[in-house]
Amino acid sequence: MSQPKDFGFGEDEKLLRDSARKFLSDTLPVDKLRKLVAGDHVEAYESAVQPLGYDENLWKQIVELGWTTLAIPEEAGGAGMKVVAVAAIAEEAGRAALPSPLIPTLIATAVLCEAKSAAASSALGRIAAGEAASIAITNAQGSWEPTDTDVVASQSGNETTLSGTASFVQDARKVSFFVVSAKNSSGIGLYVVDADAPGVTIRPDQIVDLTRDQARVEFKDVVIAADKVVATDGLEALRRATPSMLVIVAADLCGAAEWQLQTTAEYAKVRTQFDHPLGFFQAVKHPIVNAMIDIDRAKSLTYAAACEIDSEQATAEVAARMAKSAASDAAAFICSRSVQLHGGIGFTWECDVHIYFKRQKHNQMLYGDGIYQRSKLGEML
Amino acid sequence: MSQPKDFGFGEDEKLLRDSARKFLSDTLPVDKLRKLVAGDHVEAYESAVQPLGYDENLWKQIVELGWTTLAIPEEAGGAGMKVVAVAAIAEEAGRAALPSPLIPTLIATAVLCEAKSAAASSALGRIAAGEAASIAITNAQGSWEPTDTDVVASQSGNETTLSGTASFVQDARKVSFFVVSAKNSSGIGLYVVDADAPGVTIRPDQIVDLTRDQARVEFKDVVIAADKVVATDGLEALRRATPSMLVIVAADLCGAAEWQLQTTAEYAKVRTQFDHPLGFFQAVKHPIVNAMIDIDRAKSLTYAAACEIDSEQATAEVAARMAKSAASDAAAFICSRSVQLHGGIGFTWECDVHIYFKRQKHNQMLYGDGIYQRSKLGEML
Amino acid sequence: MARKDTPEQAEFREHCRRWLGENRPAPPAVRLPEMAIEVSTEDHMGYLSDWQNKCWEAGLVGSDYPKEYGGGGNHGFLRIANQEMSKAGTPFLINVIGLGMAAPTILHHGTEEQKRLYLKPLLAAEEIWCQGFSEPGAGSDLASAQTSAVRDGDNWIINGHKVWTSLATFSKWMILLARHSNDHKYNGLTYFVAPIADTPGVTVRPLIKITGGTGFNEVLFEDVVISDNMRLDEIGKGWTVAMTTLTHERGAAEGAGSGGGAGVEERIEGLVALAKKTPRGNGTAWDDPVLRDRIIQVAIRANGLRQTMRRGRVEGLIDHPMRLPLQGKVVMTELMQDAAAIGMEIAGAASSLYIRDENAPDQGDWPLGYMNSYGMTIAAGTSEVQRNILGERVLGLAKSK
Amino acid sequence: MARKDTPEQAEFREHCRRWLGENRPAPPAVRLPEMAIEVSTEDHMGYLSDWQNKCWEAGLVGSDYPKEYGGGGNHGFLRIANQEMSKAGTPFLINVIGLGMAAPTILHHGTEEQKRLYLKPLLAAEEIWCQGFSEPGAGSDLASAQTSAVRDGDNWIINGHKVWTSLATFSKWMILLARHSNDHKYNGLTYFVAPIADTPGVTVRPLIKITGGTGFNEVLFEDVVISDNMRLDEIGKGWTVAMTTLTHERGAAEGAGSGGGAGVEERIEGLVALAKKTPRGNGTAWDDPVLRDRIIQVAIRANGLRQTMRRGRVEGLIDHPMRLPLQGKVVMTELMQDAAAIGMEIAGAASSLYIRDENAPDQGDWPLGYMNSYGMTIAAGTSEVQRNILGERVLGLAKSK
Repeated sequence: MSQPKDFGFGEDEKLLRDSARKFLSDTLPVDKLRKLVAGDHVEAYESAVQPLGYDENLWKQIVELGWTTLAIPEEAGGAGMKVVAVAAIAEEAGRAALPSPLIPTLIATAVLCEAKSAAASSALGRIAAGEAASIAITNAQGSWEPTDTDVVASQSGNETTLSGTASFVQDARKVSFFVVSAKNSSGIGLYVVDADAPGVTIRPDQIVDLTRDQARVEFKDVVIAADKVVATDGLEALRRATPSMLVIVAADLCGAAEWQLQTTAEYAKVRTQFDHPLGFFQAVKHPIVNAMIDIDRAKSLTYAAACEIDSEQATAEVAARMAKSAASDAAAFICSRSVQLHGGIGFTWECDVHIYFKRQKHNQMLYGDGIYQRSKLGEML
Repeated sequence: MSQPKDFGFGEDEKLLRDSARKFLSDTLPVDKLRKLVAGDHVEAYESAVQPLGYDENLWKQIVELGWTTLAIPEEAGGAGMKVVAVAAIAEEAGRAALPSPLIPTLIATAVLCEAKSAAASSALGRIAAGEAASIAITNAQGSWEPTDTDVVASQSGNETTLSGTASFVQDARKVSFFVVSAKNSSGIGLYVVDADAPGVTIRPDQIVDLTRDQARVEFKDVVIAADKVVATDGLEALRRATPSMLVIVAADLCGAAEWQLQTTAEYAKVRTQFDHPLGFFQAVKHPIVNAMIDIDRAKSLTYAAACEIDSEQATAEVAARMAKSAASDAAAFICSRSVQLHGGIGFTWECDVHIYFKRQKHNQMLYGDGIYQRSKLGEML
Repeated sequence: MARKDTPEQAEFREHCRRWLGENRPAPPAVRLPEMAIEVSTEDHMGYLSDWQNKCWEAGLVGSDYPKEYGGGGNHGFLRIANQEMSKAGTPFLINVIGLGMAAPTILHHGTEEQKRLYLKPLLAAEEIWCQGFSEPGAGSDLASAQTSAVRDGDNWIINGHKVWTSLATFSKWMILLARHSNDHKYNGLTYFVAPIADTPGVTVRPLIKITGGTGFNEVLFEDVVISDNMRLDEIGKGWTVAMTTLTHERGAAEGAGSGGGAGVEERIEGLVALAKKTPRGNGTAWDDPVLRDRIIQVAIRANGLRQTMRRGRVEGLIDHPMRLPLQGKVVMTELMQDAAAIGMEIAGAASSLYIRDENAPDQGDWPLGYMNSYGMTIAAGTSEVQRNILGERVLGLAKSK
Repeated sequence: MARKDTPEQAEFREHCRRWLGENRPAPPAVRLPEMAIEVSTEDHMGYLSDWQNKCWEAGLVGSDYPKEYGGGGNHGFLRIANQEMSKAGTPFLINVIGLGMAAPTILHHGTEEQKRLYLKPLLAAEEIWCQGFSEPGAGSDLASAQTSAVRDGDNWIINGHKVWTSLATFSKWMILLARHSNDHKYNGLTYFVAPIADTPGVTVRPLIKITGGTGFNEVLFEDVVISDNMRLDEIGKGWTVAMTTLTHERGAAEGAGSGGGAGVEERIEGLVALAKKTPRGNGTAWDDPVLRDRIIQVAIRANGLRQTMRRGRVEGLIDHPMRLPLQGKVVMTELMQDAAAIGMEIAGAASSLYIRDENAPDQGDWPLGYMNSYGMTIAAGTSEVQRNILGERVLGLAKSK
């Protein structure tokens, strides 16, 4: 399929994006976000279990707006929209630093869509009905390779049971089920496990990022019903879903980076030192411009990769890894400059920049940072 | 041996260095250098054989001043000074972008000193008597590994003959003999070969750098007398000499980089644009400051490495590779900024900066650039 | 939203493809330089002006200019012609300063007579144009130009010294920024089209570049008399007219009709090819993960530039109208510079070998390209000035000067 | 030339070594923070002020200050004591602002009475000091301080808002830069030593850092009355006195008596150790050549910093007297920042885990250290201001502001 020049970003996608942006800026302006996630710094970092810091009511509205069902095929009850639309929504989530299970649900959707089984359709139906999900496919070492999992699926007659621990599970405390990868006799299987299923224990991590939660999820002889076996051989599905996973996180990175850029530029306009606005000084102006150039590169590559997935290009993985590499590096740079150029105030809890800084450092590493993506690209070029 | 805090850079070394600096600034100011190496740009790059562009008379004075015999042991007719003194002289050669066989002769001396044989002593005696020399140990691929050579030494009875080609031989047309590495039955041998010996053909390269010459040296059944066999097993000598080789080139890099720094800073003081001297603008000031920081790091590491060689530290190779890595990278950066910040004039042949730019790009790669040194360090740390 | 071809445009695109397919010229005896501004021999000049002339005759050059000035009288055809020439990989158009800078300026600021007089021979490459803005004392700060224009009846007397005038040795005309008054920095400037071939008092001298190559020139004016009808727009409007020129110059970095962005992707392909053919240890330089990481970094930047140009035409994905267009020049030229520097690192010892050395990797193109890259990061607004422009015009930061 | 110890100095060095060997304190129950300015609990404060007091009694603190002010009355002993404390790896000295900034300023600008009053308790850590320079509107541009000092007979009335006052919650005294006149930016400033513990009108409020930690404070002055004999030097000389303080602050970055440069080398060792213990593929992160190249780059910078400090004492190898000393702060703090960033890259997914997570690599020190590093690149003259200073004072470039 040839690629549309406009990345497939047409009127529908623009409308969706514009309304999402408006909704989030109306319902979650940054002062409300700060109260939500950073209102009490002691609680944020010192309590035994970090607070969830998210607004369930807002989440319900998001579900009603249909953001979680965008990419679900129409036959499974979704809107069947393109990855480019998913990317646009993820970008808005990043711009608002939205605390919610939206990103993991979009990623779980991408995996389930690739699995193409009755169990997958049924799980997609649950998402279409408003449930949130997260993938649980990472081992304790934090390997991003889909072959690496610490969970084992054992077969005994017709009964499948899962044992082991999935680590670095995103927003685990906000979702109702997990899509779990586990080693089985055919390789790597994919299984749907309810968060409240017997034998499942969610052990929250203490993390830096205030806008999400993360956990180790333990499985102790968790029985998997036959209709929750998404795939006995699920490696290919995971691999095919990888470009979408990367694009979704890259888009989140781009949206948040744009907020960081604009906020830093704005500060450079209003803050005066040595009788000039900060932006007068090239030591301030030029790094901000460099950040803008980085962000624009990442944004362009992200939409291009989304479009390659949509047009089923064989090179979609190359495009997506380029996008994630560019977005991770762009975020790392604007993180660094947004704090530095805000000076003393940028170093404080009361300034908003740290909320984005922390989300971005998390996103930067998630599913592999720039170095990792480029090492994968080296095998492909 | 413990290391002196002053790197062993005492009064004698300071006197030597100060007199060398004065001698070169008196006898080879930059306008004279320009006439010597870049006076006629057509000849420099378009004639069949590049002109040598060096002043034989100046070279004779340098020999008389004893710079080439600094590191030769007193018993072989030299001054027996420390590597830190050699580094100081190499730094001054770099500062003046001196076209001469000084650097290769200092490097050949380091190799011969490590070989510790009668033939080596005899060759050192020739250098002490005023001859210039260069090592010929690099293959056509430009490998910096001492095990890689395209020259083969064959033994037939008592007669040794060399065949093959040494590539990237520095200042080949300015020296009277080569120290050649060749594969033999014991591994890698080292041999002294006169530049005008039968069977030796010097094929000059056309190179970018205007301040030196480089050639492939072909050996066709070149007969080596027994008293010119420096070592039948010379690999260890080459390895032990490596830190000195690297320190000498690093010092040359530092000296030239300091010239580039000061020249660029000076231009930023006198050139006015937008009603301010260029240096007013942080887009000019800060890169120059960054270059200074890089250069100071390289300089400190170079003297530290020289001192480690002098105090026979086992870690001398680590120190020398750190120095060469830092010096190569510092040079690459100031090269880039010296041209860019000189603007239009920096892009012209008539501006002096290109002479140093080209010497530095050559030095940057010589015996391995920063990436190469760090990959070697990775094996050692 | 991406522009879609109208039926007329689609037909024209088809025409371009067919014509370019049928009329691709044989390569010249000696390899062409990378860019028009590097052309330095009569042979290349003849070859390339013939080619542009043919393209003009076929309607591929000047397609959007009015017919009465030698154009095709169409709309949105220029972009298509450029895209197709770029795709076809045919030689670049030689009158690059004329097409990219002089023609749009004349069209915008010229009198009817001036448009009739200058545009057609420019489009047809019958008359080559060069640019006279920079001076030894006025580089980034163009408005400090000191070349003087003194009114003398119906004439002006020009005295001064212009530098970096690419193509001046072949040019009949120069767009000239001169100072008629010292009372005001900006309003003291007036803009002319000056005849420089066989003109008494004009001396064109080649400037030698850092590479040893020519291509740039300096042009000296000593009591040169030019007629007042060679003045473009009003007296004192020189800076405004120059801004029109420079706006187009920046666009020209995207490569109007001259291969353009292709240079970047070719550079990256060349880099990968160099790494894969350069022996290193038991393998090649491509097997060195650190070098490979650097190569892939620039490959990502190159693809990013391509996708940014694509995004620049999708209205819904643009944050600010000038944000992407104003980036093109600095992003492309710094990318070319960094790519060439990495090429030298890959070549290692052999990066010392220059263009006439038979063993030089890629005929010495990496050190040559690296040195030439500084022409690109300095000319047409240094990277430093470009960053000021981006910070000020796009992000609204305070002016730095 | 490296300084050689005189016989007296050699003896003192021997004393330091012996004493430190015999008196190393047991570690406190809860791990100490990295730096004095991060101390936030009474326990740590008690432990550390006891330690400094012991060191002072043993002659290791204040050794170069005159005896009449509580010092040792020696010459060149301070450097030796600092070197030996650094080598011994004993706890840092808590009264870091006092020792590094207040004491030299008082010694240089104070009256005889002031010196007798303030120095001994400062050296003995009986009274902790903090610094009141920065304000919400005066960060890099310190001279724009607005905190006002209005003369009232023999007293001054202070009103204003100081920020970034490390150790303020434990401090008895603050060195205070205040404005007695709005007529002149620089000459309108006067310098005081202000009592801030239990002083009516003074409010100390902790500022929470990006890390969630405390350590910094803001101090509000509302009609606070201080005596004129707490003024340091003349009215209107505040900026000059502040320059004395800041000169010592920059030197303090080299780590007067508080472990100093050791922090950098430990950071690098920690980085290598982290890479070697972090599994990656079939090996460890250390086997990733790209990460290893980055680690070695910072290792080279760290060794470079150490060797530069060494070179800074070799007269024959110095190009300009201030060139190396003025680099220390920016080089060290940016190196620490970059090292911590690489640590996060090595940790990968696990870099998300923070200081109270049992699985966090190195107890979450990499994200914590990375965030804290911005305190270092911002405070005591941002990196941007440091580069101005280097360009202007060392290279003689035009002032940027």
